[in-house]
Amino acid sequence: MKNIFPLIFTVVNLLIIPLLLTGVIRKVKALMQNRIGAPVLQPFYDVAKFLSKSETISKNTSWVFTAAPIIGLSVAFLAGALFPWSGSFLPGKFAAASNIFLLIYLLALGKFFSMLAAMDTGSAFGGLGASREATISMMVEPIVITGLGALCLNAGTPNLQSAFAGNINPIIAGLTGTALIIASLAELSRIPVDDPTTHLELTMVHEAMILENSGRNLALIEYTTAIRSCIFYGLTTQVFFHMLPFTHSMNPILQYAAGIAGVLLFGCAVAFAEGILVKLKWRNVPNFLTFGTVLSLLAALIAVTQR
Amino acid sequence: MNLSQIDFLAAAAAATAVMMCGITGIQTQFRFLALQTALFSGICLLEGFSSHGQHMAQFIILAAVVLIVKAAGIPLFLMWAANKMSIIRDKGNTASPPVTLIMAFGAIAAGYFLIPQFAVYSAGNPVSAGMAVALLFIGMIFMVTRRLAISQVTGFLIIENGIFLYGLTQAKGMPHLVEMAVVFEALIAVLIAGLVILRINRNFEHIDVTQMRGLRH
Amino acid sequence: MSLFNQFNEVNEAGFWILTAFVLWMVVFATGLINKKHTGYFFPAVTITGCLALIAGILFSGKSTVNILVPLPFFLGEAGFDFTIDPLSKWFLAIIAITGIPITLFAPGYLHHLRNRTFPGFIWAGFSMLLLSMCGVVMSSNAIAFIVFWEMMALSSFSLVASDNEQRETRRASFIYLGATRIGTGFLMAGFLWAHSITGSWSFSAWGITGAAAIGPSILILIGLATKAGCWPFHLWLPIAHPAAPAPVSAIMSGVMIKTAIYTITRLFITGSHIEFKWLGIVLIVFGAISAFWGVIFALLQHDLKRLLAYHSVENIGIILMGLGVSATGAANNIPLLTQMGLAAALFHTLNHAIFKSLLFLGAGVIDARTHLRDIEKMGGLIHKMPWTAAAFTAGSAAICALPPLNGFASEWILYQSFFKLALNGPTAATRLTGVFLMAVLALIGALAIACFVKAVSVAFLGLPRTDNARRAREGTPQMTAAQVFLAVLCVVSGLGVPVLLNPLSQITAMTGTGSMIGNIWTIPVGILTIILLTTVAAIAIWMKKLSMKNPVKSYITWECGFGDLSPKTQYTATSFAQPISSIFGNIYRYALEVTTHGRQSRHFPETVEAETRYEAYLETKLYEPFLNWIKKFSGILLMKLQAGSIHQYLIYMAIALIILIRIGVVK
Amino acid sequence: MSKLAFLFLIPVIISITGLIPQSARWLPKFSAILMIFQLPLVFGICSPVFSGVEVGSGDFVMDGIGAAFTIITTIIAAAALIQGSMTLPAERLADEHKMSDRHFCLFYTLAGLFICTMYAVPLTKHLGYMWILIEGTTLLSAPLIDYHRSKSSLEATWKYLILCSVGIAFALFGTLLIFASQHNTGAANSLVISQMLENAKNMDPRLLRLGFVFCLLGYGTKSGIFPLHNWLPDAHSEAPSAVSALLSGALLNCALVAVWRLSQLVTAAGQGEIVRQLLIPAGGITVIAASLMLISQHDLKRMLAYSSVEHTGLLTIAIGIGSGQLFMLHAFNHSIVKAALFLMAGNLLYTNGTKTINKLSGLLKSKPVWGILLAAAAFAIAGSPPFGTFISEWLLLKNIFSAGETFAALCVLIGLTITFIAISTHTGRVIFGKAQEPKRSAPVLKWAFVPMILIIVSFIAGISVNPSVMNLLTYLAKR
Repeated sequence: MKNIFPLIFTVVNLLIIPLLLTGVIRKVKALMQNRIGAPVLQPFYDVAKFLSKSETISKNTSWVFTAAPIIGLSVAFLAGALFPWSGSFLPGKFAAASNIFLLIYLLALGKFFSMLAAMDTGSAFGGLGASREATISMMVEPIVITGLGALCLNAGTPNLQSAFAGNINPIIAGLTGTALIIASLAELSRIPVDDPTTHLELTMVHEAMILENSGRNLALIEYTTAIRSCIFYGLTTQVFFHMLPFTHSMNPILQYAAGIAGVLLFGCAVAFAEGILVKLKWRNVPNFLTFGTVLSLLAALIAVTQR
Repeated sequence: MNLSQIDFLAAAAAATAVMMCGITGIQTQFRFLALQTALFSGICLLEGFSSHGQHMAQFIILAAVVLIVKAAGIPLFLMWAANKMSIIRDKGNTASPPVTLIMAFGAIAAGYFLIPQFAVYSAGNPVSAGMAVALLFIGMIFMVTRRLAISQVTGFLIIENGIFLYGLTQAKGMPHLVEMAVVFEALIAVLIAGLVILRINRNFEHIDVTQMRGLRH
Repeated sequence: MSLFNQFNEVNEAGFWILTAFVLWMVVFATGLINKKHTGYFFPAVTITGCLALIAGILFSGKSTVNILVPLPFFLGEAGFDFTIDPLSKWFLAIIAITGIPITLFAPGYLHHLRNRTFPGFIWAGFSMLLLSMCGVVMSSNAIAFIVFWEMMALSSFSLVASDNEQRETRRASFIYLGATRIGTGFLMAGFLWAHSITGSWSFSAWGITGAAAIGPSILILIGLATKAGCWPFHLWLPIAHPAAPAPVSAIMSGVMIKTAIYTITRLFITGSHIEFKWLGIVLIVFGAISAFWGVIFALLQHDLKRLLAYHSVENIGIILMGLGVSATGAANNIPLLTQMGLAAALFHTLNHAIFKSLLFLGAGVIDARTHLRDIEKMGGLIHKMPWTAAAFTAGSAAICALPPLNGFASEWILYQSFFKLALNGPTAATRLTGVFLMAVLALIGALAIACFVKAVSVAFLGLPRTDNARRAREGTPQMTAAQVFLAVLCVVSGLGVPVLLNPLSQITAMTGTGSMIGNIWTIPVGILTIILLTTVAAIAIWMKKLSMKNPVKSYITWECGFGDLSPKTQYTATSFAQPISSIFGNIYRYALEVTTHGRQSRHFPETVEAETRYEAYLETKLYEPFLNWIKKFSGILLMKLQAGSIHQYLIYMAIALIILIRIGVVK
Repeated sequence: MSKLAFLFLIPVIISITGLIPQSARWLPKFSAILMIFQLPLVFGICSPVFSGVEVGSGDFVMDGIGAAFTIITTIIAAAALIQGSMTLPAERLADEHKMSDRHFCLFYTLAGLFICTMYAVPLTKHLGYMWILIEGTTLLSAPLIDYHRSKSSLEATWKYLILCSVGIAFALFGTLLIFASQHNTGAANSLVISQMLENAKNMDPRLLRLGFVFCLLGYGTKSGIFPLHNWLPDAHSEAPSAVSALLSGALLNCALVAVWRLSQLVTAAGQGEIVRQLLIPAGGITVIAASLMLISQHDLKRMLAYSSVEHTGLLTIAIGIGSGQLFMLHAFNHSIVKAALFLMAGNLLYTNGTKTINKLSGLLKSKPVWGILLAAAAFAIAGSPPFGTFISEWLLLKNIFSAGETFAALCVLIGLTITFIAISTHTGRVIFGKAQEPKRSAPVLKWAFVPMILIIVSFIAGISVNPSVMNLLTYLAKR
């Protein structure tokens, strides 16, 4: 029973929180811009509407185009279930699977197919988006690996669950957390790297990739994106929690609640930041991400000297 | 003093070689060559006398063979060949005859002063040895500075003479069979070389080796 | 009779392996004689040989088999002595299981070369290559090793040169031969040096430690790095592999270059025959540079096979990183680290052999059916050759280390060993190296994904860009079967890690501390895969159901209202790689050149051409000038010395005389 | 003389038959058949040596080295004349300027005598005779080089004649010096090696060394040590291929045998270090220079000639480190492969009418058998396994290394690498590429037979150099 509970909790989380997060972000952003904005639950309505619509697919596409959103969602689901982004701990065998290296490559699996799908239509936009996506992920993955690696090094295990179960050096946690923020902004196509709301083709990354998708496909993709946001924000939140020495000794239920609240708060923070920041020039993105790299390397340096 | 007579003859032979370096006329060269070789047959006889009659007969035979084959036969053959190709002069290649002359003199000097230091055994005869090696050098100089194929044969013969001189004066007790064979070898070499020169003259219409540079790299 | 008796003493394993040798020799001889034969004789016998090899491996169990080939076969000071221990068996297995599908694939591919090559010769070279690779990984002494090593080089050279009417192929084959021979030269020097220290030709007797080991080690390592295609000796690899017929590229890239990995393992890691203090760091540094270099140059390529060849450089780098970690562990007495690094490297060797052969075979099908190697001219092939496309995508996913395929499995173990290094390294610098390696591997992984997304999508997806691509069709059933077989192997070896750890732990036990890697694989990959597949199936069924209600409409790609798109408007491979390429532009002087044509070209150009160029400094600034210098020097030497003047020659004689007298007589 | 005289029987018969111009039609076949019989005959004569009995007496004695080189010379001569029996008449028929019967038969006369002198060189134990015989080989082979009577062959002949004669003259001077060096020994001066060895310790070291230097220069010219090798590429490339095979496969060895004999003598006299000091660097420099010169070759036969220079360097080093067994082994391996290559080159020259590498291509397409043979032979000469040269080069390298001659070892290693690349690239250009229209047709299999046999022998030598072979060679070298 004790083992089942976290599982149920995770599944529920994955069904509700991601779209809620999207709604919160939109709402906060709207408020920042002095608009009332759509209701917080609007993303749920959107997805439901997309699912009920018929879809139009380019005649140039192959099975890759149809399969990619499904694979992407499944992978995101799996990753979301395996990693302690909400503070929930998986039981037994699965605990071993919350390995940082698996995380990176699971997310990469989804990305691989989404990039293929983008190229499948033969549209130049898809190619443009995929190319930029590949570029960004090339810069993001080392940040994430090094940052989380430093964290795990401090805890002495490559397993995130075990790492989050104990104490972590607050300096490392702070540095890693900041690096993860930078990485997540790029990875999730947020300002200042990409503007998710714009549809100006020359500047967009993620939106360009999914330009051809409509209806059900689009629903799956929107949902996938939301889950990925949750995973990133959740992990970042957990890292920051570990700056505070008392969090890991809290009541588990309280931990979960704090984790979920953290994710949503994080969403608000991102939305707030998006309200005041502007998008970077594409060419300046590498410079921006270098900050992340350096921060995570600093964390790693401290971690290796601490051992 | 037999020894000094040998030295004298050796020096005279070397002197003829030096003179040859300055001579451009082909026929005159051959005459000098004949003279030089004749001097060797004289040396050969003197050696025979100095050996106190032990191998007298052998020395006399060797002297005769040298005189007939090398001093008479070879130059005559070469003269005939040169006549046949109507060759009169060899003006030299890189160094002009006067320069060659001075070089040849240098070779003599080097032979005289340097060679006794390491090419002679204790009881040896330093002057003849020096002259022999000097002939070797002069022969090389001659070959390098002359233009015509036939002059190279002449140079080769000077070298051969130098070696012969060394053999006579220093390598005492050398089997005469070997010396004889060497003489005949020289004859055959010159015959073959002469034939080849004749064929070169026919094919190339000259025997200027500086222009025979088709085979390279 | 005595010969027979001596062979009789060899056990069953030896018998089967010798059977394989004999079968391949039969193919070799027959191929030379019957050069135009295209029937099933050659592939059948070659595959039987591979099967016999597998039988030999299976029969040998855990024991170490020694085969001493009887007199009069001998090599001067050492015989053809073979030792088949777990390490050899691992590599023999790689040869056999990649050999089978490649052999199956070859007849279909060779058919399209039939007018330009003699199939018999290719089969002869191929079987000799298999044989000599087996010989290399079984030889127990240096002379036999070098003999097989050179035979391997020669047979692969003959294969690279098989389509020798093409000028490019000839050039490539010569470059390959030269490079491999230079490598052998270094290797020979190293072996001779090691011999002069130890006085023995037998590898097992080579125990060199301390400062004495540095010289031979460096020479041997340079020699091996050349064969492996490690930076900066990788030059030949992207030239030779594209020139070879696809099955040959597959076996060369998949297996042959790994013999160098075998040798490093044999000489430096298992049993520590040669102990060399800086080995770990050397391997790590060169491995990391190779891996990065390979993948970044792969991104720049449009030639599919060249791209794959550069990925071999990358993967060799990854393997070397593993070996480097292993050596570091050995040097610092951390047995678990030694074993993990070694296991990761060897496992990745196997995996790379599988997916790289698969990818080369895919390139081969395309080449055979469309006569294209430039991906910029392909496109839309997935509709014409669905099997190839699927298998190629699977191979790409594997090489990008995407779970649950085999590339992920080995890279994961590698990551674990890096983490272990970062955790338990003796000094902070070593530990930081561990972290750094994780970052490098992550970067390489992401770059590989970029590169393979480019390759797969430009080649297979979208619209066909040329008529050749439009006329493509699927390969023969055997070709498809070979690819599917390898694709299945990718999955099987990705999921079957616990099983594969058995032979690996036998090898790691050779490092002397007993095997410790039994339970390093902690991810329940089987269950996770099942969950993933179930989810995919569930969503797919749900989607299907929804589409019953609202059917899918098919329409043209969105074109901003201009009407149907032309294939020309698709994103090209160059454009795809441009953002990343320009980030690393300093390494190879990357430049985009735009030329416009037309009278008023500035405002109303008739045509606009954009072309990217790059200049690989290593080649243009180091190798080329050096080679040119040698050529020039040789020319001058010949021109001046051998000028045809007899006078000059006579002067040499005089000079030689003076020098000889100076050295020999005057003191 | 005794049994040794039988060695010369068949070559003399060939040369006497050559004096009859009417024999032109059947002489080639006749000589080929005779040379086939010569093989067992020579083995028969040599066999006592292998069990430790020296054959012959007086100045001509067959010892271990003598036996080995007699056999090598026989194999090469047989190969050359058998192949010649096919190619030479065909060439003569195809030639526009018809060669007279007399000229054609003269070739056989000279070839027979040439073979005789080459037999005699390793047998003689007398330095004087040795010199005479080596000069004899020069004089007899010079007309053979001029067989085609073209301008270039004439030029090559002249250079060969002059350079070798001058070189050999120096060797004579050296011989005299060595002779003179015995003056203080008390015993009678002698040129017989066995007698000289007895009182070698008392020889005048300075004269002996000087003598050795001159002899090395002389015989080195004949064997093609850099920078005295200049005649070699010219002569080898212009001679008919059968003669090239003889020159490269047998003649170079003869001169080196002379160097070997002298080095034994000098070592016995306690001046062994001069052998090392001179021969090892000379060999090393020869190897590296030859390899560098090999890079920019554009003529197939010249390339082979430079490769001979390189192998001369290797053999010189083998002599320098005093390893008679490797000297024999490598000479054997080099000779058979080089002969095969020259014979193949001759075939190509006949069918394609050129030996320029750029103009030859696609041999593998047009004549696969020749292509494979040429490739195998090229790899063999470049020292790659599984051919004999690899083993002998490897053992040689090992011995250089263990002798502590790092410079030479380095030279050899680099040289071998460059040579391999150069030779295989040049040969590759001939073998690969588009097939060329042949100028003349030739029976492919028949003409490939002799080279094939030679390469198979080389292959067998490559995989079966077992301890008993090495023991036998060591035993022979000691005798």
